[in-house]
Amino acid sequence: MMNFLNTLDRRWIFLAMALCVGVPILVIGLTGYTFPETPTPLAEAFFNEVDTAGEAKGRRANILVALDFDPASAGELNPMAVSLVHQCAQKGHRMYFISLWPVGPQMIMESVDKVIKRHYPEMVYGEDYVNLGFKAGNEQVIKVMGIDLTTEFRTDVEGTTLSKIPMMQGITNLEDFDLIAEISAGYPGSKEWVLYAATQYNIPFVSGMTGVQAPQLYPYFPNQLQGLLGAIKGAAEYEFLVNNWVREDAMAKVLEAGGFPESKAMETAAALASKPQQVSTWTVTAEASTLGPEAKTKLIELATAPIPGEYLEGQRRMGPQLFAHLLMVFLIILGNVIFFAQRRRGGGA
Amino acid sequence: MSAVSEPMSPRQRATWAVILGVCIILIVIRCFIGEGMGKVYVEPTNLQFGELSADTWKSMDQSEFATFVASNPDAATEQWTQYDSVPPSAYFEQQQQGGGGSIFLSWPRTIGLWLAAFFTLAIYSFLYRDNPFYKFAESVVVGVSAAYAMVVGFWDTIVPNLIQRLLPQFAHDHLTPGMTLPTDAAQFNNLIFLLPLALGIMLLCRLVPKGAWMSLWPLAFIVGTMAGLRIVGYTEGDLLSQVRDTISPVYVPGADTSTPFMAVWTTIWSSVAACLLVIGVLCCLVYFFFSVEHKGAVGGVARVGIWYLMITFGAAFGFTVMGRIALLAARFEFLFDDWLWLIDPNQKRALVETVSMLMCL
Amino acid sequence: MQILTRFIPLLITGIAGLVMIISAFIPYTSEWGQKAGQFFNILAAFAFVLGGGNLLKVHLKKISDQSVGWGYSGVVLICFIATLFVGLFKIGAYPNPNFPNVPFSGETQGTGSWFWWAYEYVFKPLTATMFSILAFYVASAAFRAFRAKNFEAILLLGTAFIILLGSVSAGVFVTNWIPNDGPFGDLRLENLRIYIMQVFNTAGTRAIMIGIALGIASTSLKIMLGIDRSFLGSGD
Amino acid sequence: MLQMKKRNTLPALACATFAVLVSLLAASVEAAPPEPPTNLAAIDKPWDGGGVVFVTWDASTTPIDQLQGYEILAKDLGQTPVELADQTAEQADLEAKDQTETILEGEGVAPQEARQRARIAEEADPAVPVVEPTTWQSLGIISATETSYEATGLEKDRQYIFTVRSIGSDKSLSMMTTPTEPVVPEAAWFNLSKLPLLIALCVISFAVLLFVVLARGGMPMNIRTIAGLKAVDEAVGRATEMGRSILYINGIQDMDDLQTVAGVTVLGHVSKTAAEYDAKIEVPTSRSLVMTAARETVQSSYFSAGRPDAYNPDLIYYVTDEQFGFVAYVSGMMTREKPAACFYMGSFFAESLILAETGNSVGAIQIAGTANPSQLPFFVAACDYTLIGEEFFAASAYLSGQPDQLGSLKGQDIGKMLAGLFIIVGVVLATIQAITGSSGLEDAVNYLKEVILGS
Repeated sequence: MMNFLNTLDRRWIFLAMALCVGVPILVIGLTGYTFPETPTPLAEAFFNEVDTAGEAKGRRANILVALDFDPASAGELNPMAVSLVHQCAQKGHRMYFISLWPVGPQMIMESVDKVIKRHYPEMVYGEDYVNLGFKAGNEQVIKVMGIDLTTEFRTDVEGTTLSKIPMMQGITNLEDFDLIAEISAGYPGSKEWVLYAATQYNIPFVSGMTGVQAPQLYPYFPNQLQGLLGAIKGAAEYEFLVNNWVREDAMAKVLEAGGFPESKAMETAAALASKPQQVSTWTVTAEASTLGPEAKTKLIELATAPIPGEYLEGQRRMGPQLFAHLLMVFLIILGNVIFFAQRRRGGGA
Repeated sequence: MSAVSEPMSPRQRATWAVILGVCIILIVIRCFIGEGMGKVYVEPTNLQFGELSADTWKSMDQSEFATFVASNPDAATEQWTQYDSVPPSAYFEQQQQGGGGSIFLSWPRTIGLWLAAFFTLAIYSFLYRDNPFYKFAESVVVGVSAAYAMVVGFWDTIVPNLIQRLLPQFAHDHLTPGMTLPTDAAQFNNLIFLLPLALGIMLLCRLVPKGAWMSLWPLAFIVGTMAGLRIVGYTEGDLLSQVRDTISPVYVPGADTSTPFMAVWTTIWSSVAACLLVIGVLCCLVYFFFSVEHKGAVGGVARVGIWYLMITFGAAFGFTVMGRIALLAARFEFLFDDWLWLIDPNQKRALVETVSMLMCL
Repeated sequence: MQILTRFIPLLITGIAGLVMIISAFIPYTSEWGQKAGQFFNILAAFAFVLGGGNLLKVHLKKISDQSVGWGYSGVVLICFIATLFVGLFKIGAYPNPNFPNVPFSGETQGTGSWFWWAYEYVFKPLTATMFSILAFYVASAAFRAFRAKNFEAILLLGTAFIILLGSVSAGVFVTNWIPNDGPFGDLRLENLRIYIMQVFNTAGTRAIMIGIALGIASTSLKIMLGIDRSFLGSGD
Repeated sequence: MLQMKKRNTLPALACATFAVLVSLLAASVEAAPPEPPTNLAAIDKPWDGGGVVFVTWDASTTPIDQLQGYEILAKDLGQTPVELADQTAEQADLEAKDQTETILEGEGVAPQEARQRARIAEEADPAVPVVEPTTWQSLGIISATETSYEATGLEKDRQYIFTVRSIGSDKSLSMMTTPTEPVVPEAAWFNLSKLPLLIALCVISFAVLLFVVLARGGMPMNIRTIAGLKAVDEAVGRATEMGRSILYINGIQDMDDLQTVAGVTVLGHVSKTAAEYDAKIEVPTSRSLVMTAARETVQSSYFSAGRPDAYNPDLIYYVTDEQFGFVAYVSGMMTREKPAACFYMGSFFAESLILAETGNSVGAIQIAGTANPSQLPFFVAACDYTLIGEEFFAASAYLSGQPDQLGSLKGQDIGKMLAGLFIIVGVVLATIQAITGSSGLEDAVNYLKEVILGS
């Protein structure tokens, strides 16, 4: 055995790598099943910040969503953008999309199409979300928006004057937003928003970014940057949090409609969402007796319905990553085991 | 693992043959079930243009174009058909609704897709060993990419930088009609671009045996200007700025002041980090010293420098792995999704999902 | 001949370099550096002709010699000439919609053109696949090179190990038991990873960059002064 | 504001009218827009690279606690000559390219490819220019305690007028002050802010030249051993013994990259050794200019080794400019010809590991040298010897063994000592400042960082 390992042909390593990447893609693609993520505090902070936005002021939150990236980094960042819009849409936040990158509007359109148009068709453009498009000028744009938003953005992306857009009433500058959420692929991006918006005006700020950028932004957490998602890993964690919460929230709404008090509904929904396969048995217990049959089927449907593919992009991409990384770790260990075994034998001889 | 791959034992070779055989069988089976695989569908769009006035064209729809032609029989017109790829689900939907739509199977693109899949597999076959498929793929990529570089160099560099400047009227009329014609004064300034033209021609003298020496002049020009540019750029951008960034206090008050213990603890932790950073930069600089042999005290410091470098390299290695895996995953997704139609993460073929389920069984 | 092949090129190198340095400090000439960059791009484009000529020569020779694998040289030539033809003449490319009467006004790589086809179905899959082969080599390099032969090697493999584990959920799982807010929160793998990047990686990279800047400065000087002139074929 | 009124008018119904009056008075004072600043002046900044104007004014009469700050605005009066517009577009283009490079560098794609991708991405959705040059443009907002502003980023041959307005703490805007006289932010003949850079350059050049001259004068130059370079002869010797070829890759960048030039220099020495040993050396290049330079170098090496007949220019050839096309060719060639020694000297990107792993699989001795920090880990992991960063640039001097070349290495050491000295002094000053909080030291540290090392 040792002899085989010692002269191990590297083709076997290649095969192992191909299997570690290929099989998860295939299995995840066929079954739609993804690996649960363990969210890190940074991702949790991001989620909570979006979740509680506007609560302090007791109003529907206004979220400035800045998507500053291009197709080259969309693989890493698109899942973040989609989950962000997903969370905001389910929570009922108002979304104001902007971009400091020329190709940003395309990215905005993609997220809006994937989430709002497909899953939240009841949301109205101009009342629930608005696309203000791209503005040239990098950090200058941020500086000016701090004092008066309308000098930079006179119209939305379709050319409608801002004053004619209902949700723009009462929005004059950055301080009127409850949260700035940004997804960034470089300059201008997270750093500029931190320096010129978050620090200057003390507005809560969360950001998702590429792996290359992340180490430079860690020092700003948690004072100037309240939440951070780094690379595809961060995207997958956040996506996982959002998907779980969305299911829970939808269940809680059904329970509340079925006569459960609010706190009880949320508690039960959390318990049910964590064990979706037990929902059907739960519906026949005494606890659920107040619920009507429609609510019960709705609950079971919510628990068992697969999560749409576009909400799993990040976690899907993490599957091959996980196995490939484990393979690498295993290979490093194996290499050293062989090395030491050989040395011992060499020493004995 | 031996450095050179030794000839495989017959048993190992047999294992590989079985693996290959299973893959081929699976692909063949895949070809004959469901809606097939690896097809590209396109939808044609007719585009019509009419010349309203000199050099002003307008894109028109079918009816507008008909009226335009009828009312201006002498006006110049252009029309062509553009084909855009559509997801297969659009085609299936069209067929389900009784067919007759405009979406159809595009043979050039379907062949292209299969070719792309073939090339992908051919390159991967190199991992097993060199073989005719890889040699073929290698020859194709060399030929195509050399020509690709030339074409892009011509249209993106020679045309805008040279032809537009030296022959603006010609470029405007035939190549890039969107450009603004320069004023006379600007055109005079553009004459400086005769210099690279002359140097370029001298460079080509290399092709003539007797003129080889002439190509040294443009070479000297390039290396000289770039040496001048880089010495300033690197001194300013790397040397001074990196020294400047390193200058920061090694006493850093901690961020967490929730309890006195944590305040002291985080202060120590972050101050140590700042210290380690400065020490690291200095030790690595000592490692790069050429005047002194790495012996004694200098050797010790240089050794610490090597430790830092090793940690740097290990970290960079680990950090890059993530991106490389993603690249491989992207190629596999191409094979499984676009070519084999096994998985459908982006809902491009919603109707044939059953096939993949079947395969799964 | 000595003057034409040695003296003048060295003079050109020295003067061109000096002019570029001076222009960096004199605002009126600050655009010269940019111009030099453009000149270089033009020269590089001319050099393609040289490269193409060399490519033709090498492969035609292989074919005429009928040396081993000359058939593949034929493939190279056919692919090269075909791509060059469809690209330079924009075969199948639609004109720019604003100027439909100028056939050459369209995008070289516009969807539907032959050049686009070659890019999309040949060039892109081939180069992307070649790039992705790295994932395999990363694994075999890790297996072979990361062995604890000495302390330096232990640092190298230990760091790579931490970074690799820290970037997937399995690694987070390993050190999950350490409270994040407590005094040892920074020892959690995912945090340790950041610490390594911020401290050690930054220190190493900075020193490397300072050294490189000095190396470039001294090499440039040697080139401009003619001390190092091997690129002109007069090395020793 | 709104809350305040509510709070004050309700008790007013019951309480004394005095309170109402006061509150109304306070409200009316706040509601009025703040006073604009006065005495506005703008002068072109002297001794600069152009494009900078100093704007000064006297503070607004509105109390400082009711001001959020001042907004500075500028209007461009210059015409738009075609040429100028051209230049700006070019500049923007260059900046965009730089930006893409920095982003994609971490991903291992060579800059040309990165640009190509960026171009394709941009073509998909071209940016719409949104500049309206004839209107007032906001340059920025600064704190109310300031009474001057340095306007940067202007075009140096255009005319500008400036104005300032105060912004109240409730975001109300004052009138704009009377605009200044037109100012042209001209460039001086020397950019004084670059003086520290010039001094730094002079110091380094002086140090290098000094040692070059000293070395020529006969001063002995002792240079430490560099492990990778010792192995060069060994590698060439082994290739000769085994009767196999030597492969030399000069990076994948063009001659505009000094790493390529340094690689060509090293090639000169390697090929000279190869000529002496009578070993075959093969140099596929990814740029035809590099091919040109490499042929000159190798030819002269064979001449000086006394073997001009053995020189075969066909072994130095161009493959393709494209990064991965080149790699596909070289790795195929390696497995077929099984070179005994591989040298990778120059600028490399993601292909570094593909080359090094393939070379390893055919059992070649591998020596690499590069100054691309992101690729060093892969060479260190997969090659027998790696020249790290500056060592690579030192290699040509070291291999030549000429005293004046070795002298230049001593000059570089002086540069490193100065860099280390600045770091130590700066860090000590900054640390004492951080502990004591002394403002004098803060100024000293800032002067060191922003002026001496700033440029």
